[in-house]
Amino acid sequence: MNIVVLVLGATAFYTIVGQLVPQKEVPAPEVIEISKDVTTEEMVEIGKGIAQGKGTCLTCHTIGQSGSLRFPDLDGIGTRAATRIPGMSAVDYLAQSLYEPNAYVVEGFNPGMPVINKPPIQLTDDEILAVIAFLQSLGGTPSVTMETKLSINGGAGGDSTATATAALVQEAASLDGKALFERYGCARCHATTLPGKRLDRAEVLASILSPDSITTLAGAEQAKKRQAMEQSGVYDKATLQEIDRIVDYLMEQKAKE
Amino acid sequence: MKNAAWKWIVLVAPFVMLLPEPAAAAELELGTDAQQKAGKVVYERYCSQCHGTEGDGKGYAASHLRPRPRDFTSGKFKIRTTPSGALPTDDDLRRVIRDGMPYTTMIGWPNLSDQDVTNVIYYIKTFTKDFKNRDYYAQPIAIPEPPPHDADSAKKGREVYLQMECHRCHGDQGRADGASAPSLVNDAGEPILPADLTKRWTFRGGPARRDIYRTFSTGLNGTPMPSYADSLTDTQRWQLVDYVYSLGAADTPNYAERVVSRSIADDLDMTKGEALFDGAEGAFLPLFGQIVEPGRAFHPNATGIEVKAVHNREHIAFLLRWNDMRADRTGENSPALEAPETTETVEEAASQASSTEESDPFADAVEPEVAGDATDDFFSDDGSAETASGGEAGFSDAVAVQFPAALPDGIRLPYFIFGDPDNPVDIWFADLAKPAPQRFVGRGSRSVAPGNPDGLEMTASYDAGVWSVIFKRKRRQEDAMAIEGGQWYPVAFSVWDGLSGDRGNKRALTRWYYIYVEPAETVGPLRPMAKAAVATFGIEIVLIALIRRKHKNGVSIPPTNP
Amino acid sequence: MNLLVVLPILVALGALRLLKAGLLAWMIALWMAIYLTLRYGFAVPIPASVITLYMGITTMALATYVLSSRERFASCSRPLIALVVERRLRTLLIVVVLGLPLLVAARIYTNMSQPLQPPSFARTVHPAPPSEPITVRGQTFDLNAVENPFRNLEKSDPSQFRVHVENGRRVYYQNCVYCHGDNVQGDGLFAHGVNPIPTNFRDSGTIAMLQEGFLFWRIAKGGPGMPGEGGPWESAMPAWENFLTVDEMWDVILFLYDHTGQRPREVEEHAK
Amino acid sequence: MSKSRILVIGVGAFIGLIVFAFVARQTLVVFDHAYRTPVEADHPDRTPAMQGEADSRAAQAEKQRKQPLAEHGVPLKDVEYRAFPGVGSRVAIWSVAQLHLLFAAFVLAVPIFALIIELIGYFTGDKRYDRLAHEFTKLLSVSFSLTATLGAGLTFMLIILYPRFTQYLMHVFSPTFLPYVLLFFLESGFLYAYYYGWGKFPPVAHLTLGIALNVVGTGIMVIANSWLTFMMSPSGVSESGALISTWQAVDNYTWMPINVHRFIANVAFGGSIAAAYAAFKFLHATSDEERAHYDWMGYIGNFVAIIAFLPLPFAGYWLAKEIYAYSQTMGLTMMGGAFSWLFIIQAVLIGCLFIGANLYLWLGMGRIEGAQRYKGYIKYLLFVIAVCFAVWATPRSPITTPVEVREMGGSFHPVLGKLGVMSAKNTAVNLLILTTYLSFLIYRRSGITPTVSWARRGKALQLLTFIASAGVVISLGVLGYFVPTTVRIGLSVPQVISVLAALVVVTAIDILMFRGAETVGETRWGQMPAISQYILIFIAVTFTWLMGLMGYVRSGLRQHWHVYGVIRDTSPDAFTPTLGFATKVVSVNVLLFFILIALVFWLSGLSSKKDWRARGTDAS
Repeated sequence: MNIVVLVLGATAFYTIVGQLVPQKEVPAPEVIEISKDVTTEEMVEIGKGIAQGKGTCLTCHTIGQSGSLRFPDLDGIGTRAATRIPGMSAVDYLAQSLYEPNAYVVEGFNPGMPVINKPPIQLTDDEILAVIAFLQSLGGTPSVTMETKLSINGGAGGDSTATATAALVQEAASLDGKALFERYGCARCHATTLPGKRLDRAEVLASILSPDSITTLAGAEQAKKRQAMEQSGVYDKATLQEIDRIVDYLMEQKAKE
Repeated sequence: MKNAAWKWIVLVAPFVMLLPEPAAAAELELGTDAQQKAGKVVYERYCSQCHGTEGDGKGYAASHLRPRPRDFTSGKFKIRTTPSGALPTDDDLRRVIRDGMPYTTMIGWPNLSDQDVTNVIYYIKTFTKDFKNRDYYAQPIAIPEPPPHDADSAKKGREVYLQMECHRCHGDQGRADGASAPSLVNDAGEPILPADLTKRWTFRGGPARRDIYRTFSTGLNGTPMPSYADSLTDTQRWQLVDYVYSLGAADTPNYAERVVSRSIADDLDMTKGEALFDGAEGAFLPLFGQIVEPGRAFHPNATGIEVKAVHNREHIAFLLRWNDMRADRTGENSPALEAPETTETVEEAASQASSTEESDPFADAVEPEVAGDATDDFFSDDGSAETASGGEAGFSDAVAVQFPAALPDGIRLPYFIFGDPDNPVDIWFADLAKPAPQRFVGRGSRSVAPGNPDGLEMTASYDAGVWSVIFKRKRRQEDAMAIEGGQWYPVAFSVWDGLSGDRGNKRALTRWYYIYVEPAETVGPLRPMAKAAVATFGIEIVLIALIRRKHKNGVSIPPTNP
Repeated sequence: MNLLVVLPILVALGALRLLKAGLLAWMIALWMAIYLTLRYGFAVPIPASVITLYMGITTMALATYVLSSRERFASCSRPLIALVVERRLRTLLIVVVLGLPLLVAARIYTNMSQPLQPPSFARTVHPAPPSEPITVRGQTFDLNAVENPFRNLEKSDPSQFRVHVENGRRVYYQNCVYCHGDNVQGDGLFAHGVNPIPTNFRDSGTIAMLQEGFLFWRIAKGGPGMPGEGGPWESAMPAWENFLTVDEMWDVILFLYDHTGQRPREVEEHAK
Repeated sequence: MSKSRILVIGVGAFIGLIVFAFVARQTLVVFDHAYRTPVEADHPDRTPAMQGEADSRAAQAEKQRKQPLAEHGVPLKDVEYRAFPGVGSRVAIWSVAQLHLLFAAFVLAVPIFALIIELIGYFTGDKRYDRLAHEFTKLLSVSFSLTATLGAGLTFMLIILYPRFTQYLMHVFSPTFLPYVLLFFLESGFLYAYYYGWGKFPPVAHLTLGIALNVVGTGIMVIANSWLTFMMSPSGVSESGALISTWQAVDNYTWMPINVHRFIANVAFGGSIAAAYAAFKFLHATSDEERAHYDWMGYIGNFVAIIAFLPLPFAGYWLAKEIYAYSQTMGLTMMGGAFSWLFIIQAVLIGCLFIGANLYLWLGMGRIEGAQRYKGYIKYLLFVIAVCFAVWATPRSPITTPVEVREMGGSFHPVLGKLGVMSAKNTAVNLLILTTYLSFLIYRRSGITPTVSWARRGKALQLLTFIASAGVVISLGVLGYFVPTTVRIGLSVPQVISVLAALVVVTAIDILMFRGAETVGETRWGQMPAISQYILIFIAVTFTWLMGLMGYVRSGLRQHWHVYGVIRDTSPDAFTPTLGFATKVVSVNVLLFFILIALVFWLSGLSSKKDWRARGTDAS
């Protein structure tokens, strides 16, 4: 009888100890679908989720800690990445450290990071792009998109990089100012003939890049217009060259007058 | 100046004649040269940045301070124990230096040594010739022990209050909303605010009944607040004190740390007004000027906002109350409006810095405005007369409740000033010139965009100096963070005062607070208490029974040696 | 360690020693002494969960000691059995039997009626600055190596140094005074409205412990520039790069050290 | 006034004052606080467990919907999982596997154990040992069949519940099954021959039989270990899981450490169960002679358990090191991720084991005359053990309320935070081992006095060794706070070496020193307080529980993988459950094991009972 009580008591005691510690279930990682048309900002968000969860990056890496760390801190990696290996771009460096983690080990640390696109972590190439976007956002500005082709990705698709880039350039080059004007939705608000009448080329360019700089409006109206410009997304999508071409097109309209 | 001095002589003369010469005053305690010199060192180190090296109240900080730093050359001191118009005693000065004045940048200097304070007082006295003139001295007024405070006395005080026309400045309910309040100026022509009598803790002279009595008996020199030593009897003054005292709830603001939304079963009927919130715990939260982002407000009029919240299964409602000098129901307001840049904009600072390198940095880089300048205005920093008067061309009063757009999954909240690009905030906005509420999505103070106001309801009323705004929303709504019972949610508030030209970033605001939404059903303590007690009792009884059975025949001690 | 708590406990234990107290008394006294030390004896309170753990271990260790020989067990159990069995101790027994459940119930009551506490999160007081260079108004600064460009004037050109300090004073009283206060003690006009509270520069645990580069970083980037680990991020510290020039920020740093009479921490030499 | 009066008054006043303060405070608090509603969420978060349940319900519904199609039977290869009714597949497999492993451990341990004792008996000529070894072997036959039954159950359940995974494992390990079965066959042959041949063979032949039995048993364990270590750290297969080399699959990263770890742990486990058996018998013994025998048996069992237990942490280090070497991810999941709190529970268990083992030794001193002179040391030993225990169990970032966080100014306590790190914990564990060994030394010499001329110097040397070892451990522990991580991790090795060296040196000196020692006090076997026997049972329960828990860690580390990185767990149970849930399952398994082991004890006890007919004649 006493023995039964003792056995029950001891097991109960250990069970209670087990209930006193923090209780956390760890879900199995879900498959994350990333469509090709997400923006870089959305990629940062997705990448952040992956880094915290499925990618298990933050089990080892810290963000913004110092002291005696076991793994390099990720804060500021967005800018630091470009300086690690001379001649290697930030994106390529980050890709290398995910696909071939032991190729370059930061001084003072031990190698030991798993290859991220292999099991058990096994992120897909798309997920890794998102993680790179997130890493770039730590202290820098993300530049990758879902279309970015990595020069290092575990051997896959190495050859297609050059051709794909060329195709992109070609496509952008093929659009003239008018097409771009429409593509970025300028025509939704602006009449094509208006700005060229009053402003010179530099002023037109300035008023696109910095809507507040040249305006007759003030107060709330000015703010509304500026926000409309900001929310049109043109700053996110268009390159400077493209904006230049739009201005060219607008100046042509003036010349036609 | 001459004129004013003459006035004082007339005012002070009776006292000087009536009262015996105080020994201290007779000595003209101006200190030795060495003491004044030592005082000068302390003064220039700790005081001159606001009060100016010349003691003229035009130090570095002066331009954005309301009230302005004291101009020692004028010889007028507000907080004194001496009769109206007279100079303060050394102790009066010492008290202000030591304790400071609440709700001004004069915080108080408890760390200075007694010697330093004395020296500084001697040095301050050199700024005006008045201290050398025995005629301006007067015996301090004796402040008696306060008589017992009672409701009847306060009631009589109310009559005195109306009779003396205090309400013309301080408002009917003491909320500083009197008809002439916005146009008050001090002797130097600078605008000045009447005290909000419901907030005793902001009284510059202190919140105690003796402090209030002192103000009535001495007046505040240089301000429109007169002395009532002649016009009211001692009893009447105490009655007035009691009335003023009854207007405020406490000597301290008792700022809350959190808001608790009360769970009720009934419908949230907005027509019930404030009665809807009976029984809900009021949280009084401090407001401070938005001085973080460009378009800064250095001296917002509202210093606190009272928040109450209730909810039922479907809806949640907030009651927001704050004191406002004047209801501005015309014009417009919006968190997206551009607020005027203050002088320390990047551009100006840059030009200042470049001038620093070339020339003398001591050169007055501050705005060259002069105190007493006609364009100076309490309510605005941009100096435009148009905004100060409010009205058609100006801005209306407004209030906003701010939530995160989505419940943060980590511990990082959106930036407290209208969110940040990664973590937007949901802003419920009431432009009090408009009948309907608005919603905005904030992604940073310069990136506030209109949102969908569907589902948000609002009523507002202004009564005797206080705005009451009620917001109501569904607890679960597709495009907003769901508000569930038993949870904490971050919340923040903003108040725009149209009279001060507040708009956009220029406003008073709170940091993030947390609101707790009470669950519909709660567990009482009795059942678990009873359970535990009974269980303990049971175990005891079993143990006792076991031990007794084993030791039936008295204490049979286990053998010490086997 | 809180000596006000620890010393009386030691004194009481010493008294027990002098009185040659019985084993049971010793065990109870030790248990309580350890509990009181853990609960109140530390300047920074120990979390309740850890106290529970330690008290569990203490209980186990004391029980082990009592059980470790027959004599010890007997000397502990004798008074307890006497309490239960002996007639003359009946009143005491009733008091204990009724008192214990009441105490337990009261404990539950207090546990359940803790006032509502809003969630709060740990604050890193001096978060580590970013290790890569920061960009302020178009200039790049490596925070590990940056030095105040005007600091050397202190020796080389004292009068020019005073000029910079004075300019820093102007900057401080035009910008910082609202929160950090006229006495640079973090008690400015708006301080009561913000959380975390503004830094008290007179506290020797603040600027005296930091390099000027750290101050520059905090001033230039403010609350929004707080790194991931540097929470809470509600800090109302503005990013002063929006308002001040680089030189003004360095000047105000000079002023802060000058005004409080403290010296900045030197930049450590990097071992190569 | 008498002295006792003063004492009562003094102590009473002190305790009374404290009690009064406590009651007063509690009363004040009760009357001060208006009751406020406790903070309770009225809607729980959607946890993975709920998600899993919802998923399996959805799967059921889906199955129902598709029922008409499935009527003709689903081909085996299309089925990935089948559900176990009630508790679910995972818990069912978990319980059966754990019971199987516990019995297997017992079955493997007892022969090792019996062989050692038999050898001692053979060399010393002490008949008691022979009797003891025989009695242990009695427990074997029933346990053996139970182990086999559970093993068969486990296999069937794996095939039924996890067909795809089982198929894969069988594919990879197909060449190992035949040797396994053959070894099993040999095992049963040797085992029954060893048991039934007791006293029938010449001693050397019987001993050889015992050695063969152990070799075969260990072989079985080693083969089975390869399967489960492959699941954890697969090798010898391609990324997609195709088999490259069966031998590499067997010889994976964690195979050898697990073999060693399990071998040692089995000895310790067997010892503790044998001790528990002896304790059970002791408590039910009727004669002094019986009591003396079972007291001695319990002592030997416990002695073997503790001696085997001391090097176990080092084997554990090795295993953990190999896990890190195989996959950093897995290593960090273990020590820093989802399982980090489990090691706090482990610390509690091992702390209890150490305290229990020491307490048993101290109580044992009660039955030795002349042990009185060492009693005073107990409190110091206990103090060191308690402090080390507390340090070891200190969490790095404790559970805190928001108020406490604000008071601490961060999630680490400024003082306790320093105790939560590896440097402190390694130091604590090593000191625990040293102290326990010291306890044992004291016990050992309590009844004897050395006669050799250099006894004083020998004792001084032993003490010096202890102090030196403790000094090395502590100073390296302190050093750990000041060196970079890469160096710090390496520091545990010299710590361990210094402790092991100290144990060896001290033991060597002790053996030499007490050769021909003079006996000052007789050990009176059977004169043990009953409480000591309960402690033996407590140790056995703790040990079993610890094995269950560590088995869960080893298995749970794979998280959502059947074979780590190769075959994903896509069942609704793919999530890692909470530690609270795991401890509940472990507790149930431990209770089941003890019910079954009680059955084993009862069955093996039957043979020694009097014949039914004989009893019948007695009665008449």
